[in-house]
Amino acid sequence: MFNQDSLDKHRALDNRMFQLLSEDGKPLEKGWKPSLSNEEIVQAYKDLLFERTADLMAVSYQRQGRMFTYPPNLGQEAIHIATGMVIKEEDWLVPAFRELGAWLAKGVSLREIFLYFKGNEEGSHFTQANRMLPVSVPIASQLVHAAGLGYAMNYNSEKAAVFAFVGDGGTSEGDFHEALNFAAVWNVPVIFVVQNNQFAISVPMSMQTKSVNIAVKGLAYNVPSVLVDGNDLFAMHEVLSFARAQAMEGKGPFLIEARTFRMGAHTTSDDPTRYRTREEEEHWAAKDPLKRLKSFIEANNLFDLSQEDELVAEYKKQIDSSFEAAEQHPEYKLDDVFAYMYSDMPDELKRQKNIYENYLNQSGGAK
Amino acid sequence: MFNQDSLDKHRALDNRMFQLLSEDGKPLEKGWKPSLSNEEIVQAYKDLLFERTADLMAVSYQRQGRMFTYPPNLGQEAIHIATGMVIKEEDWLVPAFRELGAWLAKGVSLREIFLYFKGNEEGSHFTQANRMLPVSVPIASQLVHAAGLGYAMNYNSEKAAVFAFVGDGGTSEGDFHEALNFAAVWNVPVIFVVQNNQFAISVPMSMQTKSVNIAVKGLAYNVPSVLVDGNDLFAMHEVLSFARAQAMEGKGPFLIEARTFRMGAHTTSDDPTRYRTREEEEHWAAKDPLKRLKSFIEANNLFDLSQEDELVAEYKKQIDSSFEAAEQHPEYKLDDVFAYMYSDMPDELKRQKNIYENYLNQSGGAK
Amino acid sequence: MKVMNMVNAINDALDLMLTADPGVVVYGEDVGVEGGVFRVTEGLQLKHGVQRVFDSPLAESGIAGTALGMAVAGMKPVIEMQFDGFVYPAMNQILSHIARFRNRTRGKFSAPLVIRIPYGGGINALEHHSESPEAYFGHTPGLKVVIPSTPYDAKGLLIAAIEDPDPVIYLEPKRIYRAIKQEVPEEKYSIPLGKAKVLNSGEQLTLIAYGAMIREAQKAIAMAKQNGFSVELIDLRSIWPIDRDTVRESVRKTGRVLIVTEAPQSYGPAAELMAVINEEAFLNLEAPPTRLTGFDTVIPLPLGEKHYLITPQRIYHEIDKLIRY
Amino acid sequence: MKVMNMVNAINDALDLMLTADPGVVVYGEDVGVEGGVFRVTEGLQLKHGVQRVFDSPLAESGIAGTALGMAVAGMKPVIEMQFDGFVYPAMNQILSHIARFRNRTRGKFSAPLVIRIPYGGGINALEHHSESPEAYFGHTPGLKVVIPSTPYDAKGLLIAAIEDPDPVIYLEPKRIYRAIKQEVPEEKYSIPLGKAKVLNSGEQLTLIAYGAMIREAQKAIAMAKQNGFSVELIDLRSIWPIDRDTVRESVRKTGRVLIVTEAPQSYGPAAELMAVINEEAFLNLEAPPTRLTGFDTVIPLPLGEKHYLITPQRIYHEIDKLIRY
Ligand SMILES: Cc1ncc(C[n+]2csc(CCOP(=O)(O)OP(=O)(O)O)c2C)c(N)n1
Ligand SMILES: Cc1ncc(C[n+]2csc(CCOP(=O)(O)OP(=O)(O)O)c2C)c(N)n1
Ligand SMILES: [Mg+2]
Ligand SMILES: [Mg+2]
Repeated sequence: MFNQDSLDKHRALDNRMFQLLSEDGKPLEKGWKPSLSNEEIVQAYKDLLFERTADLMAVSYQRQGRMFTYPPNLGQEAIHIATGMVIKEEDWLVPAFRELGAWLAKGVSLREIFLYFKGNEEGSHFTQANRMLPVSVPIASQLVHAAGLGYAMNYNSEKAAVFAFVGDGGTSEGDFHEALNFAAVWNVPVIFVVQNNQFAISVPMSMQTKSVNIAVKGLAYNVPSVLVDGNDLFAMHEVLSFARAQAMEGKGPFLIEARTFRMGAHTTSDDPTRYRTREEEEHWAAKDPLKRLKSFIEANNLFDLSQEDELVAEYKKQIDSSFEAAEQHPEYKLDDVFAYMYSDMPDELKRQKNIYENYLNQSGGAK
Repeated sequence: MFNQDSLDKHRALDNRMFQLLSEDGKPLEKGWKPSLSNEEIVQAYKDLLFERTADLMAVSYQRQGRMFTYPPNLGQEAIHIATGMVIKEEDWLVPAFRELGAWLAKGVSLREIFLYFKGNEEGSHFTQANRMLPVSVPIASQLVHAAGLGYAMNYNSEKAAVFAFVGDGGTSEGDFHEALNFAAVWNVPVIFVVQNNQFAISVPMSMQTKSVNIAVKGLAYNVPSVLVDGNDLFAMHEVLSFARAQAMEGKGPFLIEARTFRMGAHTTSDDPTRYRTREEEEHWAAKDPLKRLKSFIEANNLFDLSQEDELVAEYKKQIDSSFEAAEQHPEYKLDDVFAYMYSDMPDELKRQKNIYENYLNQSGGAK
Repeated sequence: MKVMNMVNAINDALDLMLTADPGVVVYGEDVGVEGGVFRVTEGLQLKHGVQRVFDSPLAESGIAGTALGMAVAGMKPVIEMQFDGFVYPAMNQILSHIARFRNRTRGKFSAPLVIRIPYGGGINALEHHSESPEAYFGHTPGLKVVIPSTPYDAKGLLIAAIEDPDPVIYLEPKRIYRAIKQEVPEEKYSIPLGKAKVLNSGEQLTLIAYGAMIREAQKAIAMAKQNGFSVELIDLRSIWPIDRDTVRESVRKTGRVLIVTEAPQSYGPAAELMAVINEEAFLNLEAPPTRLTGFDTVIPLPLGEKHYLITPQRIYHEIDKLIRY
Repeated sequence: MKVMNMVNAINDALDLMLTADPGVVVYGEDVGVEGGVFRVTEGLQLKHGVQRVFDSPLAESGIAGTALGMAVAGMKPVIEMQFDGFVYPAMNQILSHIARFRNRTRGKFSAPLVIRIPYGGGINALEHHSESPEAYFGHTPGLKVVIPSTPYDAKGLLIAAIEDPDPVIYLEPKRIYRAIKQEVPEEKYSIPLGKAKVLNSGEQLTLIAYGAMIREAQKAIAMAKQNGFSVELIDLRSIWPIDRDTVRESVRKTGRVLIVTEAPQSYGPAAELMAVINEEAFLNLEAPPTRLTGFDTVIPLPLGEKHYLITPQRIYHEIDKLIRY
C-alpha cells in the first residue's frame, strides 16, 4: 500500500511517478499483490467499462444532434473510477467537467448528465447525489470552493474529505494558487486531483508551465504531493486512499497529479488533429487504462471476459434509456428562467416575467 | 561572490538563508571580503542614511498633516539600496509601494514622491526617471506587468532586466502565481523580489502561507529562488547581481525572498502595537540594516562617522526643500481630472466637464 | 437604545448574528486581531474565537470563493473586502459563482453569504480606496445589493442581509462611518431588503440618493427649504432590486426628479433610475429626469477630489434649476 | 473587394496590422496553433511566427496584465479572451490598471492594447459562453468599448482599435460570426471609434441596437415597413463613448425610441441610452423611451434560450406599440 514511506520515495522534485502496473497490465514489482479484492477489481473494471460506454455513446448522441456539446472522458477513466471507490457518502466531490465516472459513483444519474449537456440546468440538480457540486465551467475557480467546503468540514468537526478536480491547464489560473494556499493555511481536508491529460484544448503542458511536473507545485504550499500514473487504477486507488486517510488524521490537504491523456477531442466541437500528432496519440493509446486493467484481469483470470460483449450490450440499453429519459424531460418553461435566481422571486423579476407573458398572450404565444 | 554554487547550496527547500554579515556587522565567514569597493560601500551607506532620513521625515510631515498618508520603509532599506546599485538605466523597476531607496536610485525625485503622497497623480509622472512604473496599490497585480515588460525585452532583443517587487502578503494573490508562471514559460528576464517583512498589515506570515519560506514557491515554476537576509546589504547586492547576470545570459526569471522586518507602521494610519509584541520589535531592531552596515564601516574605518550628523543635517535640508517644492506644486485643476483619461479628450468628457464649468460659472466658483 | 455611529452599528449587528447563529463566520484581511482597518470588527475575535472571526490570506478571489464553499455547506460567511477597489480580483467568483449557484443547481445549493465592502470617496485616500462599484453588482443577476445611510439602517439591513437566503453585497459608505451618531436599539432587528425609505416628504421634486450622498442631499434640501422649495428625499437603500413602488409614487406626485450618485456617470446607477422613472412615471414628468453623478473619470487623488465630489451646493443648484424648469 | 464573413474580416484586420506594425502581437488561449476556438486567428501564427502570434498559459489575469506590461514598453498587444464569461478573472487588471495607466501617470505611460472578446448568446453553448458584459466596461472610465455588427465594420473598427492610443474592449457578436457575408475591401481601412451609424433612415421611431441585435432589428423593421411604419435604425457601434449627436438628431426627429440589447436589464446598456435620450431630447419625446432587453436572470442554457433571446417578433411588437402610443 502507498504509505508515508512511498510518499518520501516519490518526491515530486525527483519527478518519479507512482505506478504499479506496466502498460500491458503486469505488476512492475515482482510479487506485488493488489490491495483490492478480486470482486472490487472486477467491479472497478465493470465501472470503467460502463463509463467508457456511456462516454462514447454521449459523443455519438452529440453527433446525432441530440445533445449540444460534450467533453469526452476517453482515456481518463481510471482516475474517475478510483475516485469513486475511495470517495465516501459524506465526502464532497468538486468537479471540473471531465470526471464522468466519479460523478456516477457519487450518485448523479446519467439522465441528469445528459440533460445538462442537452442544455438544461435541471441536469445539475443531482436529485440522488449528495455532496457534489455542479460542473464548474470557469477553469480552476471551483478549487477555492473546495477549500471553503474543507473549512466547513473542520468547523463542524465532520470526518469527511473534499475531492476537488482540475486539469493541467487549470493549474495556471490564480485560483489554483489561492485554493492550495488557503487549504494549506487552514489545514483543511481537501484532496486536489489534477488530471494532467497533456493538453488544455490545443495548448500542451510545455506552454502551460515550466515546472518539472505539476505535483511539484504542492511544495509552494507545503502540501504533500505525488505524481501518479493516472491510467493505472491500482496506483490511483492507493494514492487516493492514502490521501484520504491523511486528511482524516487531520493532516490537511493533498495534491495528486494524475498523469493521463485525453484520447478523445476536447469537446465535440474540437478537432485534435490540428494540434497533436498521430504518434502522440498512439503512444498514449498503448497506455489505455481500460486495456491495462483488462490485461491484468485476463492474466489473473478474475473475470470471464467472454461476457463482456453481453455486458456492454446491457450497458448500452441502460444508457439509451437514460438518454431517452433525458429527452423526455418536461419542456423548459419560461418559469424555469426566473424561478431559481433567488429563494423568493423578487417583485422586479415577477414584473419582467409578466411583461413578457403579456407579450406572449398578445402575440398568441409566438416568441 | 554569490554564484551557481551558492545557489545550489542555498536550496530554498533547505530553508538556508544567504547572509554575509552578522547582526553586529562582522563577516560570518572568516576572511570574507566584500565584492564592493570601499567607495561603493560608503556610498551605499550614505544612500541608506538618506533613505532613512527621508522616510522618517515623510512620517513626520504626515503627522503634521501635510501629507495624507505614507507607508514607512524603516528597516527595509538595504533591499532598496542594493537594488539601486544593481539596477541599470535600461532596466525596468516595477514597484509595489515600499521601496523608497530604489525609486530614488531610478531617478524619481523626492518632490514627486511627496507630491504623490500628498494626493496628486502628478507625483507619478516621474519626469526624470526612466523605466519605472508607478506605485501599484492593488497588491501583487503589478507582477504580471513585469512579466509583460520582460516579454517586450526579449521581443525587442534588449539586454535589460525587470526588477519587480511585492510583499510577503502579496504572495497569496493569484497574480503572484500567474506572473511567476508566465515569466517562467516565456523565459523572460524578470527578477521578482519579495520583501518578506513578516506582516501584511496585521497578518503574520504564518497566516499567509504554510510553506517553509517564500523562496520555495519558485519551485512551482522551475524558477531559481534564494532566501536572502534582506537586512544585509552585501548579501542582497550579491544575489541581485547574480540574478541580473543570469537574466542577461537568457536564463529567465529569478525569485528572491528578502527576509526583513517593517520596523515602522504599515502606513501612517496603522498602529502596530495592536498586532505585534515589543519583543518581536526588539528582536528585529537588533538586525537593523543601517546599524549593521555602520558597524562594518566603523570596524573597517571606511568613513569618518563623526561627519554623519553634518551629513544628516544636509540631507534634512535637501529633503525639506523637496517637500516644499511639492507643497508649492501648482494647484490641482479641474482639467487635471479629465485631461489624462484618454490621449485625446473624447467629446463625452468635454461635455461632462463643460456642464460642471457652467455650474461653477453660475455659482461664482463655489464648488 | 444606545448612541452608535455606523461602525458601532455594524459591529453590533455582526456581534448579534455571531451570537444568534452558530453558522456565522466573519473573515477577511485584517478583520481578526486588528479588528479591521476601520475597526468595524473590533473585539469580535476575542469574543467569538478564532474559528469564527479570523484573518484570511491576502487574496480576494480566495476569500469570496471559500465563502461560497462554506455557504454551500450550510454556513453563513460574512466576508470583508478591505476597500471597494479590492473587490475586483474577486469578480469572477462573485459574478460567475456566488450570483448563480442557486440558479445553476435549480435550487439545490445556494450561496447565502454577505460581502461587506467599505466604499466611496471623500476620505483622502490612496487610489483604489474611493471607488463606487455598485452598478457592477446591480447589473449582475442573482445578487442583492444594499447600501445603508444611517447607523440604524446599517444594523437592520446587515442583520437582514445575513438572514437572507441569497447572497448580498453590502456596501458601507465609509465616508460617514463615524459622521452620524444615532440612537440604535440594542436588540436584534431587521429591515426588509429591497425597500427604499422616504426620508423627507415633499411636493415639488423627488431627490433620489443613497449612502453618503444622503447627507449631502439633506443639506441641499435644507437650503431648498429656506428658498421655499419642497423636496421629497428617497433613500434608495437597495440598489437591486429597486423599490419601484416608492419611486413611482413619489415621482408621480412631484413630476420632477433628481438623482444623485457618486459613481461614474455612464452606465452608472443613476441611468437605471432614470430608466425606471421613464417606465413608471413618464406621463407625469414635468421636467427631464436629471442626474448629478461622478464624472467618467477615475476618482482623483485627495488633492483633486474637491473637483469630483458632489457638494450640497451643486445638488441645490440642480434642485433649483429643475423646480424652475 | 472580397466576400468575407465577420471571422474572415477580423482575421484580415489582424493580419494587416501584424504586417503593418511590428509592435503588434496577438495572443491568448489557443490562438496560436489552433487558430482560436472560433478560428478567428487561423493561419496567423504560421504567417507571422510564434513570437507574434502565440498561445498563453490558461490565465486571463495574466493575459491582460502582461499585455499592459507590453503596451507600456511600446508594443501593441491584441489579446483574446476565449469567451465573454472568461474575462471576469481579468477584471482587476482591466478595471484597476489597463483603464487607468495613462491617468495614473499623467500621460507618461499608456495602455494601447485591444482586448477581443467573443460575446453574446444564441449559439447553444455551455454556461459562461453567452454573456453580454458590455455595461461593465462601459461603466469603467478609461476604456473605449466597441461592437461591430457587420464584417465591414468589424475590420475597420478593429484596425482603428489597434491604431488607437488607448485601450479598447472589442466585443465580437459571435452569434453572427459567420451569418453575414459582405464585400469587404482587401486593403487597410479604419472606421473612427465613437461614431454610431444610421443603417436605415426613418421618421416614426428610432431603434437603437448593436452587435447581433442589429440583424434581429432589421428583420423587425422589415415587418414594420410592410405595415407602413417608418423606423430609423441606429447601430451604436461604440458603447463608450456614446455618439450623442447621432442619437439626439434621430430622436429629435422621430420622438419615439426603442432600445434593444441582449444584456440583463437592470443597470444595463439600455438604461444609459435612456438617460442620454432624456438628457438630449426630452422635449421631443412623444412616447416613453422604451427598452427591450435581457431579463435580470442568468442567460439560460440552450434549451431555455428561446425564452430569453430577443426575436424580431418581440421587437416588432414594441415598435408597433410605440408608434401607436
Ligand atoms: C476561466 C476560463 N478560461 C477559459 C475557458 C475555456 N476553456 C474551457 S476548457 C479549457 C482548457 C482546460 O484545460 P485543462 O484544465 O487542462 O482541462 P481539460 O480540458 O484538459 O480536461 C479552456 C481554455 C474556461 N472554461 N474558463
Ligand atoms: C488587492 C488588494 N487587497 C488589499 C489591499 C489592502 N492592503 C494594502 S497593503 C496590504 C498588506 C500588504 O502586505 P505585504 O504584501 O506583506 O506588503 P507590506 O505592506 O508588508 O510591505 C493590504 C492588505 C490592497 N492594497 N490590494
Ligand atoms: Mg488538460
Ligand atoms: Mg509584508
